[in-house]
Amino acid sequence: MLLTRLKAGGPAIAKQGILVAFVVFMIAFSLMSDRFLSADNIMSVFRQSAIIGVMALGVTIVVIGGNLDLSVGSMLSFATVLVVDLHDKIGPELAIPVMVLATLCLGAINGFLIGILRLNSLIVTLGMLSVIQGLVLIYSGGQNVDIADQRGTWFAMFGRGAVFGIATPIIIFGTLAVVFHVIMTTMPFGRHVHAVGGNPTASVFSGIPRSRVVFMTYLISALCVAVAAIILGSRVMGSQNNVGQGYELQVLAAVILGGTSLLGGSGSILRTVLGVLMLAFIQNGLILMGQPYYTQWLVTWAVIIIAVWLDVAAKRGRLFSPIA
Amino acid sequence: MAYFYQNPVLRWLLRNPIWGFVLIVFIFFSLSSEHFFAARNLQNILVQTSTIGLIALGMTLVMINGNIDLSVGATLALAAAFAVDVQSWAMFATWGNWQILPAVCLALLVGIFMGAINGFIVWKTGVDAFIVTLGAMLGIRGLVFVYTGEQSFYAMNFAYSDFSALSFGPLPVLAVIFLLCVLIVHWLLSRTVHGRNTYAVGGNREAAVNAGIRVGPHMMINFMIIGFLAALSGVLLSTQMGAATPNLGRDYELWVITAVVLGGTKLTGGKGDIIGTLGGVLAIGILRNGMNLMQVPAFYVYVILGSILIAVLFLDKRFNTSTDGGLRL
Amino acid sequence: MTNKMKFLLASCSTVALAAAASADTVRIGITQNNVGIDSYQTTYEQAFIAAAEANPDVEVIVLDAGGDVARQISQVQDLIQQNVDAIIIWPTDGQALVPAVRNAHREGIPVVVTNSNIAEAGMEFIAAFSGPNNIQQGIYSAEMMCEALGGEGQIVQVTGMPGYTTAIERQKGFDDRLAEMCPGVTQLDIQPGDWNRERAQRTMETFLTRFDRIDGVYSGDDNMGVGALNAALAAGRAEGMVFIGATNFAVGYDAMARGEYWGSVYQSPVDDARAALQTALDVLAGEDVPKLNYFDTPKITQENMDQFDRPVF
Amino acid sequence: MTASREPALRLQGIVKTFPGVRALDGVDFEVMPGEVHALLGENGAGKSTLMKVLAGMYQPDEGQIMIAGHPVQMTTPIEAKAQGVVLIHQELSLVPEMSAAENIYLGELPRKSFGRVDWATLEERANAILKRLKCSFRAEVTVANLSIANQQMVEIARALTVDARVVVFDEPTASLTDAEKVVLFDIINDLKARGVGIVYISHRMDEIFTLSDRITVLRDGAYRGTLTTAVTNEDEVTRLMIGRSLDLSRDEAAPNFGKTMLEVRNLTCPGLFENVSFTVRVGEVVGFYGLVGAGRTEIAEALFGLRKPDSGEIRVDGEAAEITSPRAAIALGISLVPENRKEQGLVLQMNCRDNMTLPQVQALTTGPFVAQGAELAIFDKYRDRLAIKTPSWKQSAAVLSGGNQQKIVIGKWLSMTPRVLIVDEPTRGIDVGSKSEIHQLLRELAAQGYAVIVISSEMPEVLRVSDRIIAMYHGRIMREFDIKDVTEDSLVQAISGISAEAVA
Repeated sequence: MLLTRLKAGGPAIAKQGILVAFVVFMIAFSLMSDRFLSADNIMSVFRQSAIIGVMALGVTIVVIGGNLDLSVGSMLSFATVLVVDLHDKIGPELAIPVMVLATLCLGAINGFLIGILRLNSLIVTLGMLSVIQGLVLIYSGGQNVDIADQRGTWFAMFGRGAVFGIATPIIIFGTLAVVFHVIMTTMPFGRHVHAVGGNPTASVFSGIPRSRVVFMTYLISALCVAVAAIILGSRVMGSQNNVGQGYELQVLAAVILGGTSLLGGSGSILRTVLGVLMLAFIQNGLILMGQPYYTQWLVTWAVIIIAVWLDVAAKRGRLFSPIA
Repeated sequence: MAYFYQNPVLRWLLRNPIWGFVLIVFIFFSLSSEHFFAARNLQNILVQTSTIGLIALGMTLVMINGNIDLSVGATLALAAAFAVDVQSWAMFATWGNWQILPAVCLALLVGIFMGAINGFIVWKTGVDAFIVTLGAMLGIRGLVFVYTGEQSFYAMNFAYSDFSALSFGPLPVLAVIFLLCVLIVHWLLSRTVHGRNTYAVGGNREAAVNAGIRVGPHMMINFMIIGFLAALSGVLLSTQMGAATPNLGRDYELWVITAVVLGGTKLTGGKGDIIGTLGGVLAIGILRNGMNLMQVPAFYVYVILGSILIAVLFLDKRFNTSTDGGLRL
Repeated sequence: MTNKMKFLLASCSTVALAAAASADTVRIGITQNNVGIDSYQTTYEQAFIAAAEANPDVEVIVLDAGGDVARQISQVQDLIQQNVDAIIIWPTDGQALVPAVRNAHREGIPVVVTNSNIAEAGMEFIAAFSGPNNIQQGIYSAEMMCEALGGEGQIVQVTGMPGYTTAIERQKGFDDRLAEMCPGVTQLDIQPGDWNRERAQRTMETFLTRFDRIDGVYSGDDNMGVGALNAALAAGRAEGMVFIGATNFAVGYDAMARGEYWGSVYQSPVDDARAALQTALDVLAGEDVPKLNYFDTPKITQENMDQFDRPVF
Repeated sequence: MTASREPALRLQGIVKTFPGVRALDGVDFEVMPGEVHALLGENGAGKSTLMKVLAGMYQPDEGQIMIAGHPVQMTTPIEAKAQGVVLIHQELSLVPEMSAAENIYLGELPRKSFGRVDWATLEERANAILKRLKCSFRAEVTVANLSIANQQMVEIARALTVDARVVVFDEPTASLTDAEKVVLFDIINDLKARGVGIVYISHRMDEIFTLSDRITVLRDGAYRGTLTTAVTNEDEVTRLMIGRSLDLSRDEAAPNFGKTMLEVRNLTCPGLFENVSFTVRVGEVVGFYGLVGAGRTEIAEALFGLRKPDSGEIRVDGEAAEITSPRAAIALGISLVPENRKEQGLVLQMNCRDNMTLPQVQALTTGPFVAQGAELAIFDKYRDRLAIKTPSWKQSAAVLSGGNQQKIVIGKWLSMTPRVLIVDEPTRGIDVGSKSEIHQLLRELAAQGYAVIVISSEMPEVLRVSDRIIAMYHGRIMREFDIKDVTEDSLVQAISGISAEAVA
């Protein structure tokens, strides 16, 4: 019986609900489409998932710290429009730092409102989602921005370049994932984030600067958005004002799929990477199979619930919730 | 100051700060736009508010339960699609205007059903409602596209869209339905056993379980209520359009949550009421309407609405919480 | 609060478009689809305001529905409430606006529909339509595709945001005409790009993995078309691939100049906006205006592109 | 007492297993009408599981439940209640936003047609019950506005809504003041006089001996015997509970006090405590004794930088200290083992090692990385020293027993090698065995040269561990006792404010 096996034999497997689901999907897709497991396709999915992936790394850290960040979507629009617009005005070597600073400012506002003033993160970032969207539109006047010389600029290397045959976005995503994984698992800051998310009161009683830690998580999230914006801007060489619209939910879905608890205090960067890849492969696999795009939404629905369900079930040791 | 606390009206406003805000923006727009304070415009505000407002009523129940429902926008679209499409089914072809009846009923049932699915999953799996309904938000939108085949449906029968133009005396029929639902849900929440249990389940889940309240089915019922209200909202919206579009209701969940939170309902559950929620939806409705009339550019509307949300949250925190007893946590 | 009010007032005054009200001033309200979602709509709005400012007898109220049908309906209600002389609507959805248009019609306020047309059922309630013929644009694109491929080949299509009229009409025009004119060209698959260059790029990347041979790509607008082109360039497969778009954007124009992009449909938001305002004014002046006023949206290809100005958006 | 000699409730051979654990192993238990039957056992002995079986929250795998001689099946708390078995929970299970009346009748609000609540009946009945309990508040009041003690009364009032045969009190006095305890005991005696069987669970020996008629002891999920209160004593009960006898005497080696490590002068935080002055020397344990709300915890919070005092001075090792945050306090060598280990002491989902090193993780680094080896060394050291029972450092703190959790928290602060160690309610909710271990530990720490402050509401505890006792009442220090001079009477008087004039 699944129930007993969950408890007794297979917690190692059941706790990796996402990994199981991932493998099942990979096998299923590769049976249905011979293109699916080709090196080209896998590379292409990795490259496509880099933007959402980089953002998901930051959001994972915010969520482990016990908060949410719904503003990353419009922040991405903001950062991309800014870096692309400034590229031709002041050159990429200045545009990038200016954009990063501006994005960090937005992160700092989030961090101030949530970390220092202790306002509810869901509502604050929901408000910021709207505010930042407005700011982008005001900044650009609603116009698309484009980089004129798309071939000549070294800015192209972030989204289009490759090192040793591996596309730069993948390298950036991979490097950041490893860096953040190391930070979260082996550095004092990571420990602090886990503690603050797990029990904010107890962490204050342990002398952890709770406000500063939460503030930092939002700065990190903003930094990730800035990096994602560089990849996106360089890949597209232009930007629309709503380019990041709806990304916040895709990012959150990936983080949730990775088993990070919305209650805070637990979660893993590497599993978030798995969540990101899972969503990207679902999307890619279904298109390869010639399914209409909306089937991916239906499949995502089922996958999110089943993966999180297995996760929760493994933790409580029984499949169904005990509540009557 | 003593007077301030004794005056019942002021005391009430202190407990429902959002109504103070509604009052302020109402006066502000009345003074600054000649078109604002007119019977027709006030009717418009009520009608415009009803879409978000109906869902917000259900969201209040779900949020007092300590849950959340992000799938309401998609449910709204699905119900609207059913309401419009079923009318044209061949089996009802000879029913005349009565063909609207089975269509509306089916649409409402679909809403209840979607709510039941969410509620059932939350109940049985124990997965957080945020995650369950985030998934459903994608999935149900997918169902809408499967059902509609990406096309808009439109009602052949103009009687359907004429319905929204009806009015009872000075009140448009949509406003009447909305206000009626406000009364019913308010009654449900404050006067009935189910309503009181809603506070118990959100305020102290363990206590509710120990007291023998069947928490799972209880939450499921509230999800069905919000499903019903989202569907009703979808049906009414489709009568305004005489049509249903697959993208209907996108982002509505965010506005609904905003309105409910503005109305003083806590995301953590156990606290909130319909009077506050009504204030919350009116605040958003009046702001939108007023800014339209004053021609505030769309770009600035985003900034203003977002800032107001954060500001209200900040003020609420300032004046309404002192739970940590002065500890520097 | 007071600060906020000041801010409100300040931001309003910056866009105060109203000329001093005089007896023969006409007030026209416009509700647009989704300004800011792309440059076309933004440029349209600017052109519309500029055109209105140039005419001292016109006062305009400019609203934006943000892509939300319900909000657009309430904006129409608000405009009726303000008793404007005419309403211009850029429908977020051709079907869903019919009752709102009908209401305006009943109140005796003439409605001009701009850019994308209202559904058949609403035609009797509008004074006129002014804008491009999106179905015709789809047909043009199909013809260009057919011509470029010489009647043989395999193509893919990247469409706009699913469920939106413009996307649906262009796809319909293209699909029907292609099947009719070029039975030798097969469409491998159709997937949405959501009017978004990055998403179109992703969609195209998946197409490229999936299909070994793609001879042509039709995109619902040039913004997405350039995204698809970027994907093909990155994969090293752009050579010989035919890219056809619609709504020629500056990036598309430039790509055409470089010879990477085959053709598109030239559609000027400035013309679009001016035509809409002029149609409304004509209606108000009591002139006999035809129901359908399509402004010209010619084919633009590498051959004839020097006859067109580079688009400003 | 009633004439019937049939037990009001009888459990026979109850077995309850959870995956991997046999929580109850053939437990027998009975309570007669009009009897107070105390149920004792260390944490984890199976008391709560037994209670949940009684209250219909768990189904036993084997065994029989009989009420008034009839076997019954109780599958929900409501059914249990209908059978006349009512459980009063240890942790308050009230809904803060609802009225007292609604809380009293939670789950069974009187109905009218259309599912409406019958408010008139509800409030009439609830007020009648509150009156019986001699409560001073009305049933219409929202529970969030009531004091903890009054909330406890609401909880008790719930038991009286039905014609209860058996009422189970689970640690009812944990948050009550002495005066409130008296009211509670009156109520229990009143119920008893009316023939209700009472099951009374508590860790407090004195209460059990005051109240109960019989005592049943559980250990490791098994029944260990029933004693008649009148003919037994604490030693016998304790031996049954922990399987050995406890050494409650303190070692009387002459204490050796060093320099003054902490000096507090006129510390004031209006409404919480005023003009508090005291000193703590190296090698000394100072006990703070007083009622709940006397301001003891608040002083500790001020010393630890969690609360900003209005005025006053704090000196650590002779130097004036400005303590604005726990970090500052930690830097000064002050440690606080807080009152509520689950909310304030531990990050429950974190593993034991990480919990223990949490305050110093920033310092425990090699380069930018946490030195996990050093962490593990600290953990091993304090695990051995405090005899913490955990299979591995990887175990999350959530699954440990209360006593072991508390030891983790103590270990966490000991590992900081503080100059001043403040321990707030060190043994709350901990079983007798661990309790005495912790008491011994506190004595040892003082002997090793720590300056220790112990805050406690339990008189035996302060008497056992302290060298000096500071008695507080309403935010003021009433009296300071040397352990040699203290008597129980004088302590009780000091903390009840009776000797206020005498000292002032």
